[in-house]
Amino acid sequence: MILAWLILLPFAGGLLAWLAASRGDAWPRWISLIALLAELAALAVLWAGFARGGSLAAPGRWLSELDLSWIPALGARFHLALDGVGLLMLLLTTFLGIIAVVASWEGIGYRTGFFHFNLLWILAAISGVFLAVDLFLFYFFWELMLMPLYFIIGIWGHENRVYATLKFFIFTQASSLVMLVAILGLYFVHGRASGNYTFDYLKLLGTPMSSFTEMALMLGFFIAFAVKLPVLPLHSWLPDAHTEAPTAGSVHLAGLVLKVGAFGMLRFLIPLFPHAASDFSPLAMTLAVAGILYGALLAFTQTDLKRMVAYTSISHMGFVLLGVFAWNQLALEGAVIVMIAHGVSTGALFVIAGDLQDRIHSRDIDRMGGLWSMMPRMGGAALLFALASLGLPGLGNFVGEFLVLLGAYQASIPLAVLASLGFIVSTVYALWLVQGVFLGVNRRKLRLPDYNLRESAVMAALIVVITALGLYPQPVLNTARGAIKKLSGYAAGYHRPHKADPGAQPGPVAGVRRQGGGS
Amino acid sequence: MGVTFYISAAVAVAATFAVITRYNAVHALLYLIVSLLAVSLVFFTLGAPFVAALEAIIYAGAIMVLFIFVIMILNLGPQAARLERAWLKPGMWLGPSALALILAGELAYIIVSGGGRGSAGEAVVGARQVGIALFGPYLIGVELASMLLLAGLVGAYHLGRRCEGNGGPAGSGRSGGQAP
Amino acid sequence: MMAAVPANYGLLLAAALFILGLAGVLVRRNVIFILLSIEIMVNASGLAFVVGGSRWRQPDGQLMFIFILAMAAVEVSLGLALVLQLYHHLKSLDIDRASSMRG
Amino acid sequence: MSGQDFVSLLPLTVMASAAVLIMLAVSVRRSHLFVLLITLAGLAGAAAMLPVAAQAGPRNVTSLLVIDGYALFYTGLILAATFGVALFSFVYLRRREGQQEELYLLLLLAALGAAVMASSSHFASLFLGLELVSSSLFVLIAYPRGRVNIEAGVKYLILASVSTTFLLFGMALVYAQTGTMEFARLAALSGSWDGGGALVATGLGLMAVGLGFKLALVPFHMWAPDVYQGAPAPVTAFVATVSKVGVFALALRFFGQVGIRPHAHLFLLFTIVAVASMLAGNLLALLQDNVKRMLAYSSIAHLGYLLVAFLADGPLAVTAVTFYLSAYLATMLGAFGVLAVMPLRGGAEAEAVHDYRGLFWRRPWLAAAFAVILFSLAGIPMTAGFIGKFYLLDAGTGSSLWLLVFSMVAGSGISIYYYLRLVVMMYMRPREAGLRESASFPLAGSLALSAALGVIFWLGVYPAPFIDMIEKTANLK
Repeated sequence: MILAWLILLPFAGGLLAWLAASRGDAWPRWISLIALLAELAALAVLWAGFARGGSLAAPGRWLSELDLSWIPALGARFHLALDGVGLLMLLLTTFLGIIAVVASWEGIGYRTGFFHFNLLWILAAISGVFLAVDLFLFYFFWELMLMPLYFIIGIWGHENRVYATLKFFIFTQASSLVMLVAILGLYFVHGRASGNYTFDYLKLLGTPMSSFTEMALMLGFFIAFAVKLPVLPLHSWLPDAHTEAPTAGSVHLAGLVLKVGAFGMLRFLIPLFPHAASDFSPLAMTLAVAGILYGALLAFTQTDLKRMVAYTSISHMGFVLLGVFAWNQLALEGAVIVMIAHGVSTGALFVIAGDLQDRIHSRDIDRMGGLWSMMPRMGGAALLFALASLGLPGLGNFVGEFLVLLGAYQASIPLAVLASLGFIVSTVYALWLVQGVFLGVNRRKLRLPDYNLRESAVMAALIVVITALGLYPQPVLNTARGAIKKLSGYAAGYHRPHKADPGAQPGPVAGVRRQGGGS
Repeated sequence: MGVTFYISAAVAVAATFAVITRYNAVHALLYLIVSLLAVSLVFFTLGAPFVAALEAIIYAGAIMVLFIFVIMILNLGPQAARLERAWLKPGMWLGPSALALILAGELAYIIVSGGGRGSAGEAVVGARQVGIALFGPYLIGVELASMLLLAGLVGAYHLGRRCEGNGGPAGSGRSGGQAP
Repeated sequence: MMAAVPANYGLLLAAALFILGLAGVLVRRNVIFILLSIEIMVNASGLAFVVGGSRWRQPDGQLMFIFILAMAAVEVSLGLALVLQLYHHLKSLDIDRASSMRG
Repeated sequence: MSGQDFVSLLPLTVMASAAVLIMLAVSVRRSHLFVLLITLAGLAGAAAMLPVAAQAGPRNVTSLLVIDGYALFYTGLILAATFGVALFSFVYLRRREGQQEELYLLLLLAALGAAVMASSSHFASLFLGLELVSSSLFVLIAYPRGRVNIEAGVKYLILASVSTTFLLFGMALVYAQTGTMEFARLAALSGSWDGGGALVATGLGLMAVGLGFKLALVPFHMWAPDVYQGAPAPVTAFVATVSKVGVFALALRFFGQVGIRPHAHLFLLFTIVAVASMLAGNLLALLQDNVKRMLAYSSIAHLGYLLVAFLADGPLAVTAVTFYLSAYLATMLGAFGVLAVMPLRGGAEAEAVHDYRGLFWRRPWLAAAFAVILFSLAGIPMTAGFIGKFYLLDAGTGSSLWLLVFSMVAGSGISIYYYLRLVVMMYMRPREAGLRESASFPLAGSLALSAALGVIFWLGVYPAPFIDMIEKTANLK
């Protein structure tokens, strides 16, 4: 039942915040903060309990599970389950939720009740996505996530928000409808074969189907996840949405919504369709590498601070895609770490961008410069997260990306080499960011206040997490390990030997094949 | 005596054709009455004397009188016919009549080729049988028809009331602000 | 005056009248003529029912005709009442002028 | 007719009696509130008779009507929706002059007609039920008798009458060829239309055209936008919900019994109509600046979605259609309810999209309600529309109707744009002083609106009991 509470808590908190808004603007803020702190505390207790009980390392079993009847006529159940990766994602979700609430403590001038309602409902829906193991329930939360996010960007966003929200919504909606058809296809394929019509993930695993069907269904899921991630040709909503969103919206988008796509691939796409995913992996990994380089290059050319950070997101999420489709222990662990580290570091950069915008009412890098002297605390934080973003050893991103590269190297050497080029480009844009904003000459003679206590506390929390992740990632790896082993187990057919098909397949496949049953 | 059928059928078609081509509303109406009487005769030859009588009395009699009434109220005299002539340029007939001809051809083909081989009018189904059926198995139908007539009554009363003031009652404000 | 004719011929007559009425609806712009044409179509449908009833020697076809008659009475009275109102507003019976809404 | 038959007919009898009672009451003294109360009592009384009628068991009452669980379920839907329409009408008419009482009488008669359609098992009752709805609507659409209303009424009269003649002629052809007008006997003859199959199929096709007109499916939809725009908002709600639910219930029963699958060309016809309705409805809705017209096109598209399950085989289809219709009913009713209780704009309804600009800041609850309704139309989770859409896709994929399924996916992808545009409009900062606020939020309107929202959320979050009820009562077997 604790799992249902993890979702209900933010739901109820959101409703309460909205209702309490009539009593004053402070009420919704405190209610959200308390609800999320309670959620974090519950998660921490759970985590400690699992760690002590040793259940984190044991593969093949959920840490906790809840299975209630919901819509029997459709074969849908209210089935939640938690594994190590899900636990990590929930921790990240709640942590970033708290950051978002505190960071926008003063930035939201109107309709604070409705704002916090939306903020908490996004968190609730995302928690639902991380917990659901019934495909119908998963889709339910998946769609539910969009509506409040849409409101956050649409109401409290910047100048061009209407365009951005529509683009965002139509991209994600259209793609998830395709996923819905794929879910239904899987439901019927399984139902026809077994006579048991169900959306239950565990029962749907290993459904026998023709390779064409499997590929078609896999692509249906892939499109939806790829839009969220985002994968290269489907990314164009992201810079717009990020740029127009208020700080909390950007933090949620970068830190959480993008993770949902990656998580979906980990939990559903590859375990459900291992053979098709394996056949598809060369293309997916190529797209991943293209995304890494493209995102980094475009980040370098941006003058809008938020837009720039948005493009770095595309680059980082390319590593995640690479890791997921390489599908071996190292790469998967790396992907999980990148997901967390990217959430924290990009979230931090968006908070900084938001703080800057609050102060100088612009996101244009060309109009900044020389801010360090006035705002050493903000400058220091920005430098640290820029370094994290470029992959400086000792900070979280490095660990993850390095593991992904190691894993990808086993799968395909050329792609791993190309992906590591991303490191170089990211160094350029990260330094460009720091140089352009904080160093150089303060041409406009801006006089700005440095971080106050609240803002410093936000940064401090973020810095602690990213450093801890970089210096001592072992607890995280331990938490994820059991779940990753289990996932590898589900996808037993992933590294099957391919039928001889010379010429049609490029190099990377050879890598995948050679790697054999390595996990 | 099949001849009666064919003659009345020919009259009905000719009169109906006249209805849709006349410019003067009163002329058209008179042709329609001829057509209805011819159909009434067809009913009679088909062994349905009761509805033949109804057709003549209610359709050609009562309902058509309503039309005459309205035509008189609106005073659709010769100048209305001139207007009608101006509207109905020969070119306007082209499209609709081509469509109608195609449809007619199809229907005729299907009826002649695929239709049943039974024949009509071999026995008289008289008023007595109709009455027994009407107040037996179709009793609910009669009740529903009465509800239908009630709706017509109330509706015609509501629509027919004189408009208070100028330009109609409640809706008058709308028509001004409404039109874009 | 009984006349055993093939049922098909009765249906053909009904179809001919129906199509003539349809052509009238399509061509005419004056609402009165449109209503007249609709009456032709209604009557043709009634004829088809009577032919069917006659073919099967059942009263059902005639009963349907009676119901159609009731419906025609209602439709004509409401239709004409609406026409009067329309004339009151437009000072015209041209259906094409009744287009203050964007289509 | 036996005593049990009369018990079965009780819901219909109560509705008809309420109509007659109103006529008597009006002849004594005109009182808007009193007539509303009679109407509501009549509808509630009829609803209370549903379980009584259900206990008499499924039975044929003469050959014209069949009172089974399916018919009673749909009658219940019709009663509930009419209840809401009556409440909205009260709010709507109270702010306007003129005689108001006849509207309720005609509403009751139209609801009776829709209920008869849902229970009909014979061409005669089909036809009479349909005419009862249409005839009442001729007047209801033109009710305030303004220029736009009258134009809409005349247009509806002409097109509805023509479509009725198509239906009639089709029925006559079927009857002439088969010698029966009862659905069950037609279905039994289905295999043995010797030689005359083409004629029967033509008849069925003509009937489909007639019913397609009433459902406003493409290409028989041209009346819908004008009528939706021209009719007063509560009546539009009635046109969009009750009359369509009645016709669809009838079509589902009739074509379900006779069978569409055996007639390849009928199946093709329906498929084309469905795809055209989904795509054209949604694309044309994109172009509208008038909320009522937009909703008209959107309801065309929704009827197209319904055809997906209508054409699907199996027991899932009836449940899916019934569920979706219930969800659609609550949602559309709510949508036009919002229009009916919206503040007036210079005496006219607020129906232009820009009238909704900034509504969120002036009337947060009304705007939030409208947003939820639009989300339900778009099929966002936690609303009835989500589960409904899922159900339809479920039925469609289950029968491998891929063309229809993907048209539906494409259509609902498009539809999100225009629903969201309206939501965006509502939370933009108001540019002008805005519409004249009404002094108080009308109680009747907020009651009906909250009920509609309650249903939308209930069906969206925990639909299991409702689906259970549908499967227990509204199955056609």
